[in-house]
Amino acid sequence: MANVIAAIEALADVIIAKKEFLTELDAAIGDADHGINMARGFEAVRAKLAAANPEDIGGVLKLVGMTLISTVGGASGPLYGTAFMRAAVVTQGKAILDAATIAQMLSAAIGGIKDRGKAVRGEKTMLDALEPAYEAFIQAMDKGESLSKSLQAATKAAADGVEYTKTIIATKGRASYLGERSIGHQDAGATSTYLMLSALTAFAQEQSQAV
Amino acid sequence: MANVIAAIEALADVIIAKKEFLTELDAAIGDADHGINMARGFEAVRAKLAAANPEDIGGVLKLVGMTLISTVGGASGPLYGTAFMRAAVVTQGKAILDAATIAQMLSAAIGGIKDRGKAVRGEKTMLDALEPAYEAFIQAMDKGESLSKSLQAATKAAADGVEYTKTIIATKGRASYLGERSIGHQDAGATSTYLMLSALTAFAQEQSQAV
Amino acid sequence: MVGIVVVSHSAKVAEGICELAGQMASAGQKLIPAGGMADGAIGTDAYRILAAIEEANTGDGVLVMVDLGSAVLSAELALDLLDETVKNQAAIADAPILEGTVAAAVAASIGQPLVSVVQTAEGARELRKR
Amino acid sequence: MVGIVVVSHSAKVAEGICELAGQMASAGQKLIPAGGMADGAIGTDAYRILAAIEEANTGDGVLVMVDLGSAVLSAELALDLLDETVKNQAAIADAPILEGTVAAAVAASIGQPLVSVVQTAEGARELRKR
Ligand SMILES: Nc1ncnc2c1ncn2[C@@H]1O[C@H](COP(=O)(O)OP(=O)(O)O)[C@@H](O)[C@H]1O
Ligand SMILES: Nc1ncnc2c1ncn2[C@@H]1O[C@H](COP(=O)(O)OP(=O)(O)O)[C@@H](O)[C@H]1O
Ligand SMILES: [Mg+2]
Ligand SMILES: [Mg+2]
Ligand SMILES: [Mg+2]
Ligand SMILES: [Mg+2]
Repeated sequence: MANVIAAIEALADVIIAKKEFLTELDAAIGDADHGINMARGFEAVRAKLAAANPEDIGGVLKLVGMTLISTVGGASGPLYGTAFMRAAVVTQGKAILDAATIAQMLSAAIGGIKDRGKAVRGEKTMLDALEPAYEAFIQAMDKGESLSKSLQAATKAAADGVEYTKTIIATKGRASYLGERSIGHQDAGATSTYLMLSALTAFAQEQSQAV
Repeated sequence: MANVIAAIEALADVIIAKKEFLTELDAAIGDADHGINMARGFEAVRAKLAAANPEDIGGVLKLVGMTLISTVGGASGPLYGTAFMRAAVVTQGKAILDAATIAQMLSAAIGGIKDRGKAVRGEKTMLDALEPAYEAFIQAMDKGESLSKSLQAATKAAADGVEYTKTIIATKGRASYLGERSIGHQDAGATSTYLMLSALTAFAQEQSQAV
Repeated sequence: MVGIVVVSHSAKVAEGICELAGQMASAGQKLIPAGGMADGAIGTDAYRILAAIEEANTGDGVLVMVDLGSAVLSAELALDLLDETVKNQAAIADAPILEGTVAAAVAASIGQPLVSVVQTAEGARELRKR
Repeated sequence: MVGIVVVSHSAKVAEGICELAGQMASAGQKLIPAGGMADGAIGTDAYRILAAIEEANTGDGVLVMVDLGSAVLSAELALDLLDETVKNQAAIADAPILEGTVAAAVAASIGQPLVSVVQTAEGARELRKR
């Protein structure tokens, strides 16, 4: 359990560290709050985790999801909130975060985001980072790569996804108000997804080296 | 000038006295504020008139119109405000309120209300009291009736107009939200128009008896 | 009477709309604002919306009015978090938040059922202003 | 940049909408609330609207957003009370007040002319919420 909580703390660290960057990205084509929203959410997550004692990974992720839902405030609140809640369902009763579990979590998270936001890939959202990341992760796993390497591949795919969001028009969320003018800017939500994946990857790497 | 100011004060008196009644009428098919609105407006008119020194009838009426515009708050504010402002235009430079002037004022007021509110007779508004009142006034004058008698005829027609509003559907203003359910209720604005005309009539009668 | 919940990113907006609609509504009409975050920040919070829906429901169902895109996401999430029974009695209107709430408050106040209240709210899109 | 005036019967609503739209707007965007009466009562006041229009106008014209019927009357009266030049540069949108203001603020912020900003506001009627 401890390492799952530590992983979540790693996500919180990067989001809080990149608060201003994420807000600036959102300022260009949205309402200048994505970093503020996400940092508020993860500050609350930190506080909740410190106070609670979840029994399994599902418990940790449910706490994260519920906390994000009630503290983030923007579209990313119900979206990431639903993602973590769905990931919680597939990790109920689990205590160890192995590659197969991570794959299930990512898949459940994507399903949650799609159900909630009704977006598909190519609409300039977090899905443009998360879906390719999931696919790269699965592919690497299938090739027999280590968890750490597979996460690296996922993070790389997410980074490419963020780049890709610069080239497309936003058709979901606030950036869609700008229509064609949203081209040239990277999506804030895709960026926060990438940042969380990269933090998870770095965390997994440390863990694997420590072992 | 003094008697024009006194006439306005008579209007203020009746509106303030009937504040609750007018509000109740508006509660049934509107937002329960017509009496509050009008009383606030005429309280302000009283205060303004006490402080100002208008040079002619036009000056008095302009002051009334401007004050109603900035203090009434409901639809009746711009409507009665415009009515008084238009009546002010036709009484510029005048100091005596004779029958011909009153006819012009009423006509200008009706024009103002129609321009502002884009309503016609039969839509369950103040026009359903004011227009028949004007017509009855003209008719009585044409028959050679006294000013006082002509005003009585106008007030009677306004009262009938108020009754008529009970039988029709509101198609302008907030009561139009109720559609057919507005039938059976008298219009608050038509009622305040009637009340002002009746106060003016009573005032004219007193004046004529005093002379 | 159908209860009404007004979900806005701004607490001021949600409260103000409830005040305006309340002027047109009967005394018992539930008009519950669910605006902003618990700490006063701009945003929407599905749990606050959920609580507002429960507060607004007197058994005849609840109309949920929303302002901008992400309020819809939070409102839909709130419905998903609700008991199945309450969830089936709640509807999110695809309607302009202020104009729809005022029109819906009138409809709800005269005892219209949820379907009609939703229709009235959504019909407010067609109200012309000039 | 086209300035925007938000006329509501409720001061809270007008302020809240300006805050929400301000999040989506560039720093220099004028978003002037004209809500409620001078004494805080619910209502609209043509002179307050007039002052707001003058404050919002930086030379590129002003979009006036209104909530309910009587706000339209007050806004139109305000236009009639304005200088002919300013009057010709101001337009009242037939649009949902919150949704239209947010969309118009984005359009105004990117330098669209008044006609386009009005169109954007009025087009907000077609924005679907779900
Ligand atoms: N319908 C949607 N589906 C998926 N992701 C979305 C959707 N709408 C918005 N997003 C994501 O949410 C991000 C914005 O989050 P945030 O700024 O916190 O919320 P808001 O836009 O409400 O202010 C966007 O950059 C985008 O990635
Ligand atoms: N477009 C209109 N034209 C003429 N009179 C109108 C119009 N709209 C409303 N009215 C009148 O205004 C009265 C309501 O005034 P009031 O209650 O003070 O304003 P509000 O309806 O804005 O609360 C109605 O009873 C009706 O007589
Ligand atoms: Mg944002
Ligand atoms: Mg936001
Ligand atoms: Mg009223
Ligand atoms: Mg009113």
